[in-house]
Amino acid sequence: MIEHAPVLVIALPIVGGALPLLFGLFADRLGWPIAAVTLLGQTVLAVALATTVVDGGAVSYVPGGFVAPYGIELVVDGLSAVVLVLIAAVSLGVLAYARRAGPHADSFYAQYLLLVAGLSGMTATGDVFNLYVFLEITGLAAYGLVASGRSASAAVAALKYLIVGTIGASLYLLGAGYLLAATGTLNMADLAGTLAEAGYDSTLVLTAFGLMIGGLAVKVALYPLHTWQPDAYADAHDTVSTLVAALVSTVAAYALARLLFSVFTVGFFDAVPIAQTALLTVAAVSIVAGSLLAVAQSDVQRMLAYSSVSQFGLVIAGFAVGTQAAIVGALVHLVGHAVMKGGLFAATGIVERRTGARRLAEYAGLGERAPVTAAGIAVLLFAMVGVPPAVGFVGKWYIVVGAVEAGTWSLVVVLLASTLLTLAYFARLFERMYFTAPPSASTTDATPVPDGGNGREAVSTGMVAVVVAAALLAVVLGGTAPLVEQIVEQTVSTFPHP
Amino acid sequence: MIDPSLRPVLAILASLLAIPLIFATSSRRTLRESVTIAAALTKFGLIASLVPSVVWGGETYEYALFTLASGIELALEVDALGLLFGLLASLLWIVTSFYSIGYMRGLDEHAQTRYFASFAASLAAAVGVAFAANLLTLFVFYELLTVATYPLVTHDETDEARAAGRKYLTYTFGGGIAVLAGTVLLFWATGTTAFTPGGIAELATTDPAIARAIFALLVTGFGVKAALMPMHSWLPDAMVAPTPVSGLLHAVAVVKSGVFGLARVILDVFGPETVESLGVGLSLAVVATATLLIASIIALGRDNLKRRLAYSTISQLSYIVLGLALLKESALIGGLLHIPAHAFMKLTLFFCAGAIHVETHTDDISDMAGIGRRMPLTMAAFAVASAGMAGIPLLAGFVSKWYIVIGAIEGGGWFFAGALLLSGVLNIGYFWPVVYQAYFESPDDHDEKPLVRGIFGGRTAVETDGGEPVGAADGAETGDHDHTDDEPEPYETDHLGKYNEDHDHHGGPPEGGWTAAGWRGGESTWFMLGPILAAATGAVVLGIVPNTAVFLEIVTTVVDNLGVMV
Amino acid sequence: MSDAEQPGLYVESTVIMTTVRVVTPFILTFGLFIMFHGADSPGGGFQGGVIAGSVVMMLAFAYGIEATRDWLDSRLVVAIASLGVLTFAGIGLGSILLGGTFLEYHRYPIEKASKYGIELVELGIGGIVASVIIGLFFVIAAGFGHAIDGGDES
Amino acid sequence: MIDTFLTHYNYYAVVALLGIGVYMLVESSNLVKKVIGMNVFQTGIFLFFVTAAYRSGAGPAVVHEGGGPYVSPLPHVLILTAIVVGVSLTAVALALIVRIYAEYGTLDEEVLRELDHD
Repeated sequence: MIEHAPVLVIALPIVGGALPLLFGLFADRLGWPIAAVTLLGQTVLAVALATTVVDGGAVSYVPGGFVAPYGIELVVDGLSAVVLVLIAAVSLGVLAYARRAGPHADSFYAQYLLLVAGLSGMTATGDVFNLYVFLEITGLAAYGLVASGRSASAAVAALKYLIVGTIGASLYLLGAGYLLAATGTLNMADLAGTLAEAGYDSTLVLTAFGLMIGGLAVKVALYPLHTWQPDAYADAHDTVSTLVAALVSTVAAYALARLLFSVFTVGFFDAVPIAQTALLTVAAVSIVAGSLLAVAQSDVQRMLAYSSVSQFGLVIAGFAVGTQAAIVGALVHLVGHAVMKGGLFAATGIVERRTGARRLAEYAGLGERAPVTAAGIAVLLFAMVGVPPAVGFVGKWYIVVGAVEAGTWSLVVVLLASTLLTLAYFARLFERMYFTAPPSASTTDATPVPDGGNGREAVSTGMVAVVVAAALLAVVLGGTAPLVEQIVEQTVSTFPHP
Repeated sequence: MIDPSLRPVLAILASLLAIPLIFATSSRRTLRESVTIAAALTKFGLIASLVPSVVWGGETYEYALFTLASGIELALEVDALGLLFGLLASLLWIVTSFYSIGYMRGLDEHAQTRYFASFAASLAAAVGVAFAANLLTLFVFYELLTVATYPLVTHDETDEARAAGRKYLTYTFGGGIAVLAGTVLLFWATGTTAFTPGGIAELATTDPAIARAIFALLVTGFGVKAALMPMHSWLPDAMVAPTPVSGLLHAVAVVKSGVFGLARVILDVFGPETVESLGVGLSLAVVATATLLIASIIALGRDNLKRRLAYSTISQLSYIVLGLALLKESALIGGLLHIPAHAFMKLTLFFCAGAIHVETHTDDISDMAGIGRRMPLTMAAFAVASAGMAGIPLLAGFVSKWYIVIGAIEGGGWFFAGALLLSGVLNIGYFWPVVYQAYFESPDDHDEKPLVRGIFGGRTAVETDGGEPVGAADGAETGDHDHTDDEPEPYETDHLGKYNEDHDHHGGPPEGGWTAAGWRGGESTWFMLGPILAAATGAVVLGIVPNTAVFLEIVTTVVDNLGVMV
Repeated sequence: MSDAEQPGLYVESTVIMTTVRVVTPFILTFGLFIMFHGADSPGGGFQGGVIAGSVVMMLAFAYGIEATRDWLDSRLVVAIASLGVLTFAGIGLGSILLGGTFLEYHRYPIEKASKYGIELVELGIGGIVASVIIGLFFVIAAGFGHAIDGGDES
Repeated sequence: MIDTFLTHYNYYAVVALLGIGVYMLVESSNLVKKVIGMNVFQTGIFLFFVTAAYRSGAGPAVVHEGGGPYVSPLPHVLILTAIVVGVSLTAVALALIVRIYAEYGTLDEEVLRELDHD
């Protein structure tokens, strides 16, 4: 059965997504349990698949018996296995959060599972065009989810997200067209060989690279292509921003790496060094600009959103450097960031429910008003800054080691400075939570709401538990770096070298 | 008997596990304080039990926790150098814990639970720094120490405290980045970061330019916490923290972790020989010399007692750095011995400053004329410790400085020897007025100004209301205040606002002059006097019988382990 | 919100209504026609589904969204979508159960399994596409707040 | 010049469509026009694929007889899928626009931005 796992990780959430709608006709509120069962199964599948991959190398699957390159191939190697597990685990975690936080509509859970299916598809596919289809499935689900926010501005944010995201995906599709014109194939493994024959420095290939990477950079939200992201994160429902912030950009970044290593291959960078320099520059600019924009925000969720711009600069820089250590670092940071940013968005949701605070100034004295959540936020913040031994540090360590090995010194400086840049915006939040007196006489509700007490909106233990779990994971995940390193080492050796 | 190699782990856990207990007992003050004391005693016991086998038996114990990154384990190792720092920090934690109790009770501080918890966390990190087996592990605990001490610096929750906290984080994380960069480069160049007595062999053969870059990065990074100029300015600002924090952390744990890092870099990463051949020791020595002179001169012009002590700390830390940078055997012994010596003396001085603050709310030296009548024991301890600082024989400071000066002369560095002696004179210059005023002047006839107004850097005007916000805003004696509420809720009355009613009255002698207190402890509580006297006694013991006190022996072992000397 | 939605949004136009009324049956037939092809002739579920779905949207533009929503049983739309997904997944997973890979049609022990398999799948896909388009149109036009507050499931 | 235009007119059409699409996206502050621009942009891409499918001298993929220029079926299949995706996106976009109009009573981006800031 395990040999079918690559297709099952996509099919399972799709089937699961259909059930809430169907059962919704007969009974109420079945969405959550169905989604929970589906995602539990998904997690088991993903973990089993990852174990198989780690033990026995990459798994490829050809649905319908149409042999690649004619059929569509699904390939799961170490890199994708890690991301698959991440998708399943995080979506399961966020589901625990959604139980109380809602939205409770059955159609919400259908879209939720569709998003998981799209993300898993993006991760498992071995075909450039298929990647586009899953990219758009992911996009469609994400636009719908963002639009489910309570405020009307959510619809505006979703539309903005849709237009920018579609342009990004279209650019990617155009690039895929150039690849097809240059080589006549769309299968990733096939492309790696035929691209080398077509010549890496041919105009067609270069254009294809620019368009595809550019298109994915929109989805990753690198500066200056990030404009959709802060609105989408800040205006969406808390559950949605947690899920989207944790996974969507993450998987897009994975797809970018997949293109770099499996399609264009390291040989491309050797042949066209300017492409690498350009990508590194964009990543470095993203790190700095994202942080500076984050410092300027007064809304906490927007600050977190801009922080993502900066952190993904770090990830992409790691992938673009391309040495083994840097890839390990980028992957660790990808996983770590998903956990940390997801946890932070979940926490801001709890804070807003409990105290109504959205802006930085309103977070004053949170340490006493909601001690557990505040402590979770504090741990996540410092993990994000890169205080060892948390996962934020481990990822950065590997990326910096990789950058040093590659001799990209100016990048090393930016990477190191990113610690201080991150500190610049997160320290303000931390200080506000613990060392500023809460607004007392001026506001009407001066009485502090104790943790677990009845606040403005119900906050379940499960929601707080998600934040605490994220905080613990952020600290503990750093210890998995050797495992990730082993997986990447194994995977990198299978990357095509023309 | 617990396996010796497990003991460093347990020593860290001792204070780490105390944190949840401290939170759990937050509503019961006495119980919470006993938890702290118990943790401190356990920690010291565990570390002290390692002394015989490590120092006399020549053993080292290693314990690998888990692999952090490729080829690098998060590992603990107990060697003589680590033991020096670990023993010192844990011993003084006991003393400081008692003092903290007295201090926090005396001032009825808010958020005491957070205070004690952060304190325990800081100590866990400090001992981690001491027992780190490689540079990366050291870095991990070094950064954790920063995080753990941040709440202590910002404890007062005033604007000034927050500003100081921000500055502290910026400076130390900035330094952390330099350390990280240096560590990455080191790992890239040699493939290891493990501490090796006498230096990592591969470094000697590395491209000198890269080796120098690594050295510069590491020294800069650790230099921030060691308060080398020009990276010192966080330290005086951090004096807004409660005095026990300034005492233990900003005279012992935090700043010494920087110095300790430097020692590790010079002795166990590069090794004296490589440092010598790279020619980087001299530049470090020059920076240290400049720091110790300039800081002493600035100290002359500081009227706030804690700020003066802060600059004194900066100056004294540079003694240690200078001792390390000179690379001579005696200088190394002196430098390392100055770590405990300075710790005992400076702790005494800070405790005295704190006691004065708690009892009389006086922070400025110009207000302290005749205070010897009010606090005779405290000021006596203060006098002893300052004499030690200046290097008067029979006190701790003398022994260490003696070794450093010998080392300086051995190395032909008359310049450094001269600077050390000059600094000794300056030490007397800024400590003597305090002692003199306290005993031989009365509030009416004393000279209001400090010896020299700030002629170097810093603020030109002497801040009469000082850097310590509690004392600054508040001013009258303890009795004036309503101290019935145990822990004021910050959102009800912020810390500053609580005392705002008598804003214009500064600290200093009450209207009718200082009341005399006897020599039998009437001046304060024994919770505070005890630690003061204990620390002062330590300083004396180190000075009179350095060979009996274990520290000199540890230091000699460290230097012997280095093998071949330059 | 439905109060705010109505005025100004829908303008009754005889031209549009008449055109839609005439054209609709043909478009629906064409959609189904396309859907039933795909295995060995041009066509398929995606295209057919979109065409079939556009029928409802045309009705909505001609007669107003709320009116169309009331006319069309939302449960039908949902049922078609879910059943489409289940058809597709069922055929795919069925071949796994019969020992093949996902969607390996010729595992099924019937004549021309590939052709009928593909067309069944296309039909399923057509159903999904049509109803998802219709559903998305209605759901998002109303917003989830609507669905939650009113318990309106569509 | 004329020759290249005559032989490559389809590519000029692609570029024109892409350009018009992007221009509408950037310049128009009306959300509906933005969505139309998005559609035009996508159509340009579809045309590009279909055009690129023409291969002189290639053989047919399935049938092995006859001569003359054939068209690769693969891009057509891909584009059919892409068109479906495009239509779904348009459906979602229009649905969002309906909701935005119902909530704000305007489709002008500038006005929306001002409303959002209040």
